[in-house]
Formats: sequence, structure tokens, C-alpha cells
Amino acid sequence: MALELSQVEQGNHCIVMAKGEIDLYSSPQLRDAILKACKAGKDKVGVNLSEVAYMDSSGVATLVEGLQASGGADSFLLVAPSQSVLKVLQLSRLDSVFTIVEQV
Amino acid sequence: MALELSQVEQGNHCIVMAKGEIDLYSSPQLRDAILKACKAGKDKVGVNLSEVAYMDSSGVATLVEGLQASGGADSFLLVAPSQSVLKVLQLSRLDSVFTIVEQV
Amino acid sequence: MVASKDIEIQFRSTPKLLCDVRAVIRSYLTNHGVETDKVQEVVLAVDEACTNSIRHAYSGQDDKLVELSLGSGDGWIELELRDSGVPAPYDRIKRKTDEAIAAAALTPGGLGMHLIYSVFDDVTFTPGETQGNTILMRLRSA
Amino acid sequence: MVASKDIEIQFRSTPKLLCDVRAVIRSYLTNHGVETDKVQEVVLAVDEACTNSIRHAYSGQDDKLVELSLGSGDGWIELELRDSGVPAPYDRIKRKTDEAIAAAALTPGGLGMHLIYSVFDDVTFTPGETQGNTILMRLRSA
Ligand SMILES: Nc1ncnc2c1ncn2[C@@H]1O[C@H](COP(=O)(O)OP(=O)(O)O)[C@@H](O)[C@H]1O
Ligand SMILES: Nc1ncnc2c1ncn2[C@@H]1O[C@H](COP(=O)(O)OP(=O)(O)O)[C@@H](O)[C@H]1O
Repeated sequence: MALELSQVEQGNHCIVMAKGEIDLYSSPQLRDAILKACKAGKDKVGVNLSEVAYMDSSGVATLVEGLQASGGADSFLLVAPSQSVLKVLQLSRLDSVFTIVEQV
Repeated sequence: MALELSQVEQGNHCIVMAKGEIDLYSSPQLRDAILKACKAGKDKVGVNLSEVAYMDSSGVATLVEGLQASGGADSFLLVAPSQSVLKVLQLSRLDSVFTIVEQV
Repeated sequence: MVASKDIEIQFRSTPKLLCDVRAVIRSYLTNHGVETDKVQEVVLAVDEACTNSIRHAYSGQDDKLVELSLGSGDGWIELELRDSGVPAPYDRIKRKTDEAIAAAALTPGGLGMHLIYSVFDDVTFTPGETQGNTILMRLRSA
Repeated sequence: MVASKDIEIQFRSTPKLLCDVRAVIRSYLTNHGVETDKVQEVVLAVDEACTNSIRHAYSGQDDKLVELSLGSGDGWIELELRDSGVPAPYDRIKRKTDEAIAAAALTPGGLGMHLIYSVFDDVTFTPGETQGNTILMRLRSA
């Protein structure tokens, strides 16, 4: 299952919608999408992970990079992460580093 | 995905409910379940294939055997076959041999 | 194989493992842009070929080896299956005429080879001189 | 491996194929009665190990070979991964203490080995003397 990415602007948010599997192959695509969203000129960047069936540590590293690029946890949101994404964040003990919201 | 089988009696029908994948490994289990249903003393035997995600030619052969064991197409019904089961029956040109019903 | 090989799966000749082999074929084809309907047909056809190696080449012995290579390139997706059992008799595996297929339609059995020939764009079945079988199954890719 | 080998997958060292490798692991574990939650964790851990072979052992070269064997028996499910790249430095792959893990928690990276050690009941990582790595990952089965 490939990764499908799209960008949605919503008020002062720029949201990356991700669908599929995030691994060593697809995380560079996610990285590009997040960096593009950071440049959209909105206050906050979000990554909607509700339809991500699988994510590995290269995905986690990409999200950490996004957090840094966007200016920190106040301006970078993980939106509705799926159960498997949440699990990887917990296993990597990074769940408390991110701002996780159910919707924007 | 393993094959799960159960037997349901409904009026003058004895129905084998099949769920999962039917292949060379699991078709002997389906065979046993059908032969057991044939001995249940009902007028008609049905095999509900609505939740069968995969079936190969060993499954087709097992259904043909069931057709013979139960006394023919008047007394042996395929109930609500899934799209992938229908396809295999068509590919094997055996769809017209069976009585296919949407429900009993 | 002509295309460059991506994955090779070697599995014990037991029906129990067919499901796992189907999973990797399904994933590989989907990731190579084959449509869901076609994926289903290819998985079915290759499963029939694996089943034949187990039933016919190895007469059901479950401690032999079946090998499947997956590759792609040059506009083709290739799957090559190999066993080292009893070679198939040539007249049982050759492509049948439409009349022969119609005549045999109502008997179960003999479906596998028909499926393999209809699903793939190019099939080469090479029974060994004294041992083993190789089937190269090729699909034009998008 | 101690358990009897059922499947061996050899795949080219490209991230593109990881998805197909995960598909067969997922299927094998599910068919061996492992619960969905545990299947997810094991798939993740083995994927990290494969990723390490590609990134570290082969420095991203995509034309090398990674091998994964799956087997079961005697109450164990075993997965063995092998590459023939640069052997891992021993101090990078040894099991970390809880303190070391907590200290490293906020930096990305270094997660893979931690995951592998936490998910499996028994892990033996054997870097080769001069070449290659073997990781045997064992799970108690139901
Ligand atoms: N891998 C194989 N090894 C040996 N014989 C084979 C193999 N594949 C096919 N055959 C031969 O070809 C015949 C036709 O196969 P198939 O069309 O799948 O029908 P079936 O398996 O129902 O007989 C088999 O009966 C067998 O004699
Ligand atoms: N297959 C391998 N080949 C070479 N080195 C490896 C291998 N697996 C792990 N390593 C080494 O162990 C280190 C820790 O791996 P890991 O915990 O997965 O973290 P990361 O990959 O993020 O560095 C790697 O940085 C690498 O030096």
C-alpha cells in the first residue's frame, strides 16, 4: 500500500492529509509534504494521520523533523492519529513531545 | 487468514457458514462441514460464501463434491457468494452448474 | 527471468503456507500498480501453480521446497515458480484449444493450467528432463 | 535457527520492497495464532531490523540482498534476518539499560534496537567477524 498525500488549508491551519503506510520508502514523500505545508504561510501545520495503517521509526523521525521545522509543539499538530501510529509514538516515548488533537 | 466454519439450521435448510480463505489447506475442512450438513436430515444443504475472501480450484472441486453428495442442484445451494467466489466459479465455467441464491 | 529480480520466496511444500505466499504476491502486484481485479486473478493463478507443485510434483510430501521469484522491468512483471519434483507430462500442461476447454468444463480438475494461461500475457512451462518444473508467468505492466 | 524453517524470503535491499516483506510476516504470524496487537509490534520491529540492514549494513545501496527466514516449532516462532554488509559495532546493538533508554528518549534514532529487544522474548544479534549481520528474533507462541 503506497502513501497518498494531499494538502488542505483550513482557517489558520495548513493540514497534510496522509493515507497508507509510512516507512523508509515513503517517509521522504511525507517529509516533502510537511516542509511544503510549513511554507504555506499559515500559523499552524497539522498532519492528519487518521488513515495511516502503518508507521515505522523513519516516520517518527520525519514527524520530529516537522516539529522542528514548523517552530515547535505549539505550531505543529498531529491530527487524529490512528491506533497504530499512536502505538509507535508510545513505543518511541515521543507521544508527549507532540501536540495531538482529535480534530482542527 | 484461516477458514472459520459453522452450521446453522433454518427451516428445511442446513447451512454451512464459511468465513475466510478456501484453498488446498482449508478445503478439506469445508468438505467435512458440507458432508456433515448433508447428514443433518434437512431437504436442502446450503453453503453461505458471503464472507469468503478467497477461493481456489480446490474449493470449487469441494463444492462440486458437495453438489454430488447432496443429490444435485435442487438440493444444494450456494448462498450469497462473494465477488471473488463468483469470479472463480465463472473462470471455471461452473457458475451455471450451481444453484446460486442471495438468501434462504 | 528476464526482468530484474526483486524478491525470492522459498517455502516448504505444505498447503499451510500458501496463504502467506499469496499475501506477498498480492502486496507486490498492488505496489506495482496492478488493478485490484487483476491482482485477484494473478494471485489465484499463481496459487494454482503452487498447488500443482505440492500435489503433482511432490505428491503431497510437505518437506520439499518450492521457489517463487518476483521481478519487474521493461514493461513486464514476472513471476517464476520452481519445484524440484516430478516433471509434468507435456501434454497435460500445454495450452488447450477452446473446444477442449468447453468439453472439459463440467469436470472439476484441469482448471489450474487453463487459469494460468488465461490470466498471464505470456507463459512458459518448462518441465525438467528428469527432475523439476519451472513456470515463467509474465504480465504486461502499466 | 532452532525451529524448523517454513519460509525464506530474499529481497533486494531497497525500501520499496519493505511493504511486501511486512505483508508476508503479517500473514505468517496471524496464521500462527499471534494476536493482532502483537502482530503489529513484531512487524514493526522486523521492519526496523530490515531498515537497519539497508541503511547501516549497505549504506543505502539498493542492489544487495537481505534474507529473512520464518520458522516455528517447540513453542517458538523464529524470525532470522541476515545481511552481508558492514557488521554492526557491538556497542550500538547491545541491549540498553532503562536509564540509557530514558536519556535517549527525546532524540529520534536509536529506536530500532530498543523496539526489537522489547517486542521479542529472545534476541541474538551476531555481527560477522568481517562481514554481515545475523539477528535471530524469537517469540514464544501460544
Ligand atoms: N508442477 C507440476 N508438477 C507436475 N505436474 C504438473 C505440475 N503442474 C501441472 N502438472 C500436470 O498438469 C496437469 C494439469 O494441471 P491443472 O490444470 O492444474 O489441473 P489439476 O491439477 O486439477 O489436474 C496435472 O494434473 C499434472 O499432471
Ligand atoms: N544490520 C545492521 N548493520 C550494521 N549496523 C547496524 C545494523 N543494525 C543496527 N546497526 C547499528 O546499530 C545502531 C542502532 O540501530 P537502531 O537502534 O535501529 O537506531 P538507528 O537505526 O536509528 O541508528 C545503528 O545506528 C547502527 O550503527
